[in-house]
Amino acid sequence: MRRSTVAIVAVIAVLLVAALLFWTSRQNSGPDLSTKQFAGPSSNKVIPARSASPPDDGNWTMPGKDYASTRFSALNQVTPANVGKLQVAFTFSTGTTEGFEAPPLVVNNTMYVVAPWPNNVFALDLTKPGAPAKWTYEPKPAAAAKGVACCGPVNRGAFYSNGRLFMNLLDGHTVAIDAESGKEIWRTKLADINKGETMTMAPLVAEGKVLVGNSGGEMGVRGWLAALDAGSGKLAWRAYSTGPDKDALIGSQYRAPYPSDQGKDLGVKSWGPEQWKIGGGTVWGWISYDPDLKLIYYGTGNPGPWNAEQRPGDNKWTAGLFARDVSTGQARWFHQGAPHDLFDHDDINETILVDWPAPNGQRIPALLRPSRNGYLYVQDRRNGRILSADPYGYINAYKGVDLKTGRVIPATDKEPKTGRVVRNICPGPPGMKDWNPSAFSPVTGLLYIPHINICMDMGAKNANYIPGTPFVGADVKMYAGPGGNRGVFTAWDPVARRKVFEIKEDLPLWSPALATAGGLVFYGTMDGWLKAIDGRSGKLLWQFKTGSGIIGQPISYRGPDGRQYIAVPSGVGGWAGAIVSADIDERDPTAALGFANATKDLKKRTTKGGTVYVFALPQ
Amino acid sequence: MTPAERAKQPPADVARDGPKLTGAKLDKRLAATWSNPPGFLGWLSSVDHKDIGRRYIVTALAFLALAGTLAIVMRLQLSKPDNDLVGAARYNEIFTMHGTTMMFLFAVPVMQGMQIYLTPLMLGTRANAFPRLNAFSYWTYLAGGCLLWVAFLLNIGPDIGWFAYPPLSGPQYGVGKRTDIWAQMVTFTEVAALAAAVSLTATILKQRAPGMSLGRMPIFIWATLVTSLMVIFSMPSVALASGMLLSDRLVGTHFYNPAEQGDALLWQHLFWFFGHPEVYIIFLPATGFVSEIVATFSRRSIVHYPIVVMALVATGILAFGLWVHHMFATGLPRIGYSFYTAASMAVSIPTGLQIFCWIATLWEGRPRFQVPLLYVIGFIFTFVIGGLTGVIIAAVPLDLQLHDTYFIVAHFHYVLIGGAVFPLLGAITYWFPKATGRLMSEALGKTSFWMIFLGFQLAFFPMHIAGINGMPRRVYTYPAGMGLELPNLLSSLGSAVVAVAVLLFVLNLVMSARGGRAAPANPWGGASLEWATSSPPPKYNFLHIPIVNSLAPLWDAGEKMAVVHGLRIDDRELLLTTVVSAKADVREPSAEPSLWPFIATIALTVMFVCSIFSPWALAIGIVPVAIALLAWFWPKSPEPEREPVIS
Amino acid sequence: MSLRFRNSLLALGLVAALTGCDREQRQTRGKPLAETVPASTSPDTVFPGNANVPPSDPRAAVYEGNATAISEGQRLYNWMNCSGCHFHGGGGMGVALIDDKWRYGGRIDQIAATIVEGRPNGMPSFRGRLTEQQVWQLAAYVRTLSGQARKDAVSARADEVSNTPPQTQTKREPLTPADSAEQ
Amino acid sequence: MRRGGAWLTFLLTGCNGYQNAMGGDGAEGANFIQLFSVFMVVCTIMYVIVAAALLFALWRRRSAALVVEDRKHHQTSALVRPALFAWTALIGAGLVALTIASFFTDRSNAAEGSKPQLILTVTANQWWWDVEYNLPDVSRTVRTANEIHLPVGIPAEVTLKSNDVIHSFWIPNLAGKQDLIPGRQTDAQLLPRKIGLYRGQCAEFCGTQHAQMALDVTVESKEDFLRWYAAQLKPAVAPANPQQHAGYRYFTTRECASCHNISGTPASGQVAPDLTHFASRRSLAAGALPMNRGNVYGWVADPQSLKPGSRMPTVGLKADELHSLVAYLETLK
Repeated sequence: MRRSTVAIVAVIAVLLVAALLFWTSRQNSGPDLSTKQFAGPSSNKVIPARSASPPDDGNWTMPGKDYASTRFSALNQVTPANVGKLQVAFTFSTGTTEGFEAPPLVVNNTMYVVAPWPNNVFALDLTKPGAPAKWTYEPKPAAAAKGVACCGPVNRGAFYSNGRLFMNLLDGHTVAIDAESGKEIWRTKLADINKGETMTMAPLVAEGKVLVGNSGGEMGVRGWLAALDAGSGKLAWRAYSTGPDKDALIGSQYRAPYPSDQGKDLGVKSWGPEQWKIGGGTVWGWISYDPDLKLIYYGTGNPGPWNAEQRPGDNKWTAGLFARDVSTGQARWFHQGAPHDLFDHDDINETILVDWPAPNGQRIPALLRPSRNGYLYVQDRRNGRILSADPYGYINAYKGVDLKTGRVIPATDKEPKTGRVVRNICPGPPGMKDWNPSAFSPVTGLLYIPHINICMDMGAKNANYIPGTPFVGADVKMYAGPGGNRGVFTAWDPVARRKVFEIKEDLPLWSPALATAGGLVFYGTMDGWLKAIDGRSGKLLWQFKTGSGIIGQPISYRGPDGRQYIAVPSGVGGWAGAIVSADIDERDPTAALGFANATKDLKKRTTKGGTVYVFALPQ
Repeated sequence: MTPAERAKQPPADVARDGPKLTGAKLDKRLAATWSNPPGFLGWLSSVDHKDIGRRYIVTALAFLALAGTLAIVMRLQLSKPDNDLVGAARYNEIFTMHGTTMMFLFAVPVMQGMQIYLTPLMLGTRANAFPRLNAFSYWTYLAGGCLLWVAFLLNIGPDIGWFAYPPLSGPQYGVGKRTDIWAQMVTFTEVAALAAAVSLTATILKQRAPGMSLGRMPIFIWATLVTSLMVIFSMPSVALASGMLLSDRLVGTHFYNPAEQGDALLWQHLFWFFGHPEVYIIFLPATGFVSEIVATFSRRSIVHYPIVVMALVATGILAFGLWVHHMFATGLPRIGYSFYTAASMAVSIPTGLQIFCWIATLWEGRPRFQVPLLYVIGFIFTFVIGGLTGVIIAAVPLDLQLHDTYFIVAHFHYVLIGGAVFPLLGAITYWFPKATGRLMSEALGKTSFWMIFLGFQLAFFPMHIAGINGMPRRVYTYPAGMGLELPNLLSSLGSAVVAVAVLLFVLNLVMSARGGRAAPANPWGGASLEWATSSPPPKYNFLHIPIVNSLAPLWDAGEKMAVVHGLRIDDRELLLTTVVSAKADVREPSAEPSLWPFIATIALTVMFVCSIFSPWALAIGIVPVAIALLAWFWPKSPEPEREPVIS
Repeated sequence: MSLRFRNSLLALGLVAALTGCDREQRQTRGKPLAETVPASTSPDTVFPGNANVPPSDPRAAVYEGNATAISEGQRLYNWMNCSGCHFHGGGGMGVALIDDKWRYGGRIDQIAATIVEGRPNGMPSFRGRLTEQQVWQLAAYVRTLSGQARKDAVSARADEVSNTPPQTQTKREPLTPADSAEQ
Repeated sequence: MRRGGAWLTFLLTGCNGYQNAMGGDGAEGANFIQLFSVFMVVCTIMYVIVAAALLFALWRRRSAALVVEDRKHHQTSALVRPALFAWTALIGAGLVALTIASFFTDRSNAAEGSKPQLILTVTANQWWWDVEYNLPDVSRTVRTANEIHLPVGIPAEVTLKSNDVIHSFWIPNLAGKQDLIPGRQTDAQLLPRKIGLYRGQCAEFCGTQHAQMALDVTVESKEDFLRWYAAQLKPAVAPANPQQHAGYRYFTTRECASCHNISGTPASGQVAPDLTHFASRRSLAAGALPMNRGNVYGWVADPQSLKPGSRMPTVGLKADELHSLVAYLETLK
């Protein structure tokens, strides 16, 4: 053995021992990091809403990580200094090749992987080498449902609560599974695929209610959010996004912050006769929950059809944000992000619940809402009042947000007209940011927004309504916005109301972000790179090319061996990746609602897949 | 010395006409030089303007007969409400074919045919300028007409109306190849009309007999000059429009697609920028006929010749400022409409002046009621109604009601039949003896005139009422009880009378051509140069080129007309004169008969027809066209054999 | 010109005439064929046993390459929301139709069967939602998307936002699986 | 002049039709009659002058001989020149007068539409009219097809659109025509002055069935109009008996619902005429047939033989389906 080799081995050994010591000292340092450690009450930093973001136990039980939807892991073993050494710990293939959006959940040394259609669930035993499956759950949803899923037969994840996994099936069922055995406990049918309804969202469970909504805003369905009893699966309440107040569960508690959302039966009166019955407003995105106020926050989808000339009026309660009482479903307030939505600017994006530093030193319970229309709203989550609304990317479809009325001001020259093309509308139908959520790190106080920079040409046309078929009425062609990059990763300082840094990504960013207490931020790209960047500077520190494009949520958990792991689903698809996962022919620029034009090159850069990659630092 | 000799002493070693070489001897030599090669190929290669003009006229009359037959079918269909003689789709094809044929294949070509036939004769020259281009023009026209009618007979004829508004004629709603055939037919006729117009313009400006200054040109020549210039300025517009339509339909461009920032109205602007002048391209030559016939049959020169000429020129210019009055209902800015109303009304001033001059000429002259003059009288009585209804529909508030109704149908038939076909029939009767050497039967002629005149009024006057009673154009049927039954029945009866009358006219033509009374050189006592040569004229037109000293050379100079000597007899040679004062300028060789124009047309036809189906046809098809053109323009072999001069 | 040459020219002209008539024949009511029986061609191309291949549907010839049928199909393609899933042939919720992949066969009768019966991975059944004639018209139009129909019977584009290359210029994609071209 | 106009009207049309430019039942229609009368009088005068001069000229020195008057054929009598001036002045004055009259009529027509109290959108399709009444309260929008109702004396503005090719909106009794052009938006002003039933028709060639693309126009008192409007706002009545119910079921689950809308039922097709109050209309198939049981039967059973080329397909209904469907359609008052 040569001297140099001996030296290297010695150094590695020393380092390993040091790391082990460091790790055990962290392990023994009592309760894990909580948000309090990052910012005290007197700081003017934004901090996650305390009751909604309990201390991190190393698990990842819900897609948003916590009720505040921070997607922040307080694990800090992986740091900017050592992230370069991350390596694959194990991988797991789901055997599907549709868009893989669902984050794996990790609870008590078991990883739960939810696959896209046919929505199989795999429980992986993390305590054993190679994480073999403990059980597999096959719900066998109807294949026909794939035909009415606008943007790929995706699933956005399950929710773990109280020994059960709750999830939606594409064909309109919500199921509860026993997390130990994988046995189905109950299955409730909520949506009808023959009307074009599917269910893709991840449920949120709070106060014993499983909150789920429907998808199909492009199919002329009527959107709703339903609450099921977590124990029995019985429907507790259902709040429709259109129609009379009694359907929308708007009652005496309702206090809208702005006049245009006030009034009786606006869900009927802001529509042409009967149009609300097929008016969209589906609930397919993210729900946050404030345990103090007992309020849930969720957005409603676009009104249908896309051709806005066919649905005069404000089209309540589509494309807006609801605050509801979790136990009764009664609406508390509503704010419409896109009244009379012109461009498919659903408002279903995540809301991140934070405590906002007010000028007087008080803390306002607020929410951060990086909206699809391109504005980052900061709103008082008690009453919906807008504290600030700033564009976080290039917008020309709107001229700004009127803080007096709460309404976004549309640019008249970008208003689509039937039978005419309107060019260069920014942002396009996926908005500034689609469903893929941002992460908020209390360590840096920054919001990390993975979003897109896509504009479009849009030609509206008359949409016909046939139940179970699309109800869109638009020809759309998307393409890169100014700068030519289709994706942007923006770090946003919500207090200073400015961009701290941005990373231009060539392909659209369709993966959610993950922030860790180590000061790192992870996100994936559509050509398969998982990237780790420095949360303060945006410097790329590490990247790994997975087998397929990444459109799923990276998570971080603590393994049974005490190490911090990073897991990411890799499997291109969804709306942006349909060109690969649905074999779209790129010669048709309007294909996949126009996204095909923006991702023409994707077929050359990635292929279908469905694998979870798990990374860790070397032992 | 004749002006020609003054202009340039001819080289002494070539055979030329002269005082010593005249009469039968000269006739023989000239006939040999100017006649066509023998046989069918010789017939195909003819570049003689009389052959080409005659072919143009006969072909155009054949198309008139075809389109007229369709008119009868339409009138049968509309003779009673809710009729089901022809179905909706077939009816749409029929009226499209009727309008298209009448406008593109009859009216303009027949006028150009008359012009091609008469212009060199009236100017006193042996051929027209660019005779091969002229031949090419005819073949191209024939090809375009055949394309349209063969398509119709194969049930792929157009069904989009003669003005083919997109998007109805566009790729989505214009199903199959019907519209492409229509649009390519337009291209054919545009090429043909432009070629003929160029030839006519050059002939008029450079080949007038010495002494025929612009101020001594017959009115008909003025009308020809103005219309030819109008063709040159207006036809490119429609050629462009139809080219864009074809490209929309064939390769999916978006000129007329509003969904891609094209505009359906772009077509209307381009089309009517051509379409309105086209009406005058048809009408002005007819006023030329009228002026000639009025002068001859009143036996005096036209009163206020300069005013008539100015009126022609003014009409030609104003015609380009009226096109928007076809688009009053499209919702363009209202204030702009006022301009076009004023312009449309203003165009009636020059026409009014012409009418004044004709009436004054009759007033001052000694009118003799022979068939040509009868047609002129019928023309004035009928056309003035059309002109006045034209004033009515120039007013926006009136047009918004009357536009696209049978009132308009009545209006433009009064203008086009009354204003152009009546003079044309008069002109055919007038110049028939010149062309054939035989006179048409006066009795048959008068009978058919009265039947046409009265039948026409019966057929078209009730259409005014049908229009006001709410009958839109281009409907294949109408419901009972709207006050439309009687007007339509009368119209149908009237059209039957016109049809019989036209048959009589054709019968007269055929019978007279076979066995009509032989005509002398100048049967009507006309004053212009065509009456100076024999009837029918020899191949070379004039034994000697006459010299003109007045507006009415035959009346003023009588038998003793001065002539030019010194043009070659062994080769086709013309005398060119200066543009304004027509002083002898240079001698110019004239092209020999050639098959190449015909071959070039075949190549062009293959290219155009194939380009309906594939854009590559343009790239590949241009090669044969280029070869044909090269051969066509290939320089002549060196000087022919010299022979001694006879002088 | 020899007599034989002239005769063959005449024959050629006659054929041209007939094809012309055929191609743009307008049928507003459909042929009096057995239109009440839905098209039910099997996409299968393997027939075990005595290889009793079913005869092809006589309606196919009536609609295939007929300009009027294609044009009506183009309209219905939008009206019946085919374009909502398949867009202008590139696909999305539905499969791409301008490419050369035909899961259930690319012949006009197979496409008609797919429209009527629906297919298990999401293609809805339009049985009873469209008349037989409309189904065939749609199938005739769908054939044009991959360049299967005659170029002189198709429409270059519709009056909408520009999308695929004009169908008059689309190159004919081979029908795969190859056996669906036969029968 | 007014009396002259009325007389001319009678002369020209004989009767006052329901689709007649001489109806004059709207403000613009009345303006038309007035201006048309002015033009007719002036034009008649001009025509008489021309005809008289021509006849006199012909008669004055008619001759049968063919002799050119030697050396005189260029001479013109002294009278011709002043006559020319007079004639030119007459034409000029007449045209100026007519142009001005036309201009002011046009202004007056434009002024009528400046304060509309009722706004409609008419969208043309091959070959029918989609009609929508637009109120500020969008939920009280009424959608109907191939008919418009107007309250008398109330100015209405019609926004005109087209879904396919160029059409032209023409109700001659009320106003002049206005084209509907795809990709553009035009408008027409209607101010009906007389209660009555009128008919409008497409006046721009728009394809196969251009001839059968009509519009029933009802001008009624304000009260009647409001009553009609209120009735139109209601969803369709529910089927009452088993036969109607069978028709309802057929309509909402089969071919019909792919294109047609009936408010209050699951049938929400958007590409064909709205049939919510189908049976309350005067005609069917865009004015092609009067509304009666026989025609409804004929139309539903075989539309392609009644209006060939129409977008309504011949479905091939069985007898019981046809009976029940017609029974249901007849309830849609």
